[in-house]
Amino acid sequence: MAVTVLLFASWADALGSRLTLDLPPDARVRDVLRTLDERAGGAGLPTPMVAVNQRYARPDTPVRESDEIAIIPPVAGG
Amino acid sequence: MAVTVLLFASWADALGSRLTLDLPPDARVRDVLRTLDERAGGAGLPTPMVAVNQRYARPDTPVRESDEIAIIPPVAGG
Amino acid sequence: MRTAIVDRVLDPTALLAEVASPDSGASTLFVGTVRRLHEGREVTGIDYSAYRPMAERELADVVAEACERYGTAHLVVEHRLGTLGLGEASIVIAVSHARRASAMGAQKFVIEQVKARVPIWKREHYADGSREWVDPTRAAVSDADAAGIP
Amino acid sequence: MRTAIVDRVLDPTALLAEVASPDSGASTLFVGTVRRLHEGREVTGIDYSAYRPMAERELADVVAEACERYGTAHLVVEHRLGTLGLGEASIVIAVSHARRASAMGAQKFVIEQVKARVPIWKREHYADGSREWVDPTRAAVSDADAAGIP
Repeated sequence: MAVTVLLFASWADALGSRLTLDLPPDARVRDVLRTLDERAGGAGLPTPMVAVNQRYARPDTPVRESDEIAIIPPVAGG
Repeated sequence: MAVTVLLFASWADALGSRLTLDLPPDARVRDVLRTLDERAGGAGLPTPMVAVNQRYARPDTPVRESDEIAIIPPVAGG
Repeated sequence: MRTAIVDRVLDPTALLAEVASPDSGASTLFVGTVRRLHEGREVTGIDYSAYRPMAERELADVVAEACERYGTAHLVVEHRLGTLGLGEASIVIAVSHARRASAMGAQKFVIEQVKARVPIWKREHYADGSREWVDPTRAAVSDADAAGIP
Repeated sequence: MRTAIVDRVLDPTALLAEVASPDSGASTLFVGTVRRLHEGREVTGIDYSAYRPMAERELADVVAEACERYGTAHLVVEHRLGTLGLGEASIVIAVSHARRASAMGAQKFVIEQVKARVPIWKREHYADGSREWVDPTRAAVSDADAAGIP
């Protein structure tokens, strides 16, 4: 399935602010992260959190084609 | 010796804002407090601190005729 | 670093501006105000009075200690005396610091120390016409702060 | 209770007025500002950006949690995005509460939670012309806050 991923901050600088990934139908958050890690190669990017539909998700959270997936590098608000 | 004492808040309401006490020449802060307690009788006043020359003093701090003695009821600033 | 005991309305915004610095990452303002309810009684105003020369010195000492302990010079405190109405400010504490934890720590230190040792008193006016000196040493169990409620 | 993520200059005084209440005994204001030095480097400005819809929801959640935990409805937070110069405010947190400990507790809770979970990022501009995303998870030992310095 084709999943759209939003990226921010250092991850957006490295890979763009929006990507479409081709993932197996039973993919989970950890598969998104592994696929992105492969694309980023040795860019030395910080380990991100992943949000699914604007909520922080765990590595085993399933992802669907209709989900809004976002890569959240370490936040630094305030 | 004659010692002048400044009083504040509830103690000033009960005994006035300034008193002169007749104390023995070797008097200490505890003697000031005892003399005032006798004057206040059963007025139910809160236990005060005593300041000598605008610094908090202990019961055994000596008092002299030239000292500025103040009766400090529980403070409630802020 | 500046402290004052004053007989006029306080201006929190001016104090916040006074502590601003490009070396600060955080500024905090604490404003103590006259509250409508105290231990279940309806308050209509408060008279603040002081043993003024000692209060000025104790307040300056508190702020000097806070500046040393928390490592900042950007700390200003004003305490107002006189009769204040509901919602009016009795104390304003403004701090700025490179780091937020220190700004917040200094703010807390100053208000706790002021309440513990600066010779200022308040007499509350109640809706029933009575007036009473506030004695924090006999604070009722209704004082949630003392009970450690957050 | 109100939260906003905005693209304009923040107005701390307006937020302080917004939380005022005759039932409050204390109001606090926290203002986060752009600081000249970060880990020894000279900062000239900061770009703030966000995953905006999620940041708005997380910020609203943080404030709702703080209101419930500390028992107040008088809590307003605004966070600014865009490019900020030295000394400019990135966040303002205004709280008022019957009791000072709760006002200060809510203030601290909100800033810590914002820094932990609201998806906002900052890219610092340095005097040497370089720019870098700030990553608090690899904060250097120079971060006195993390080391528990007061």
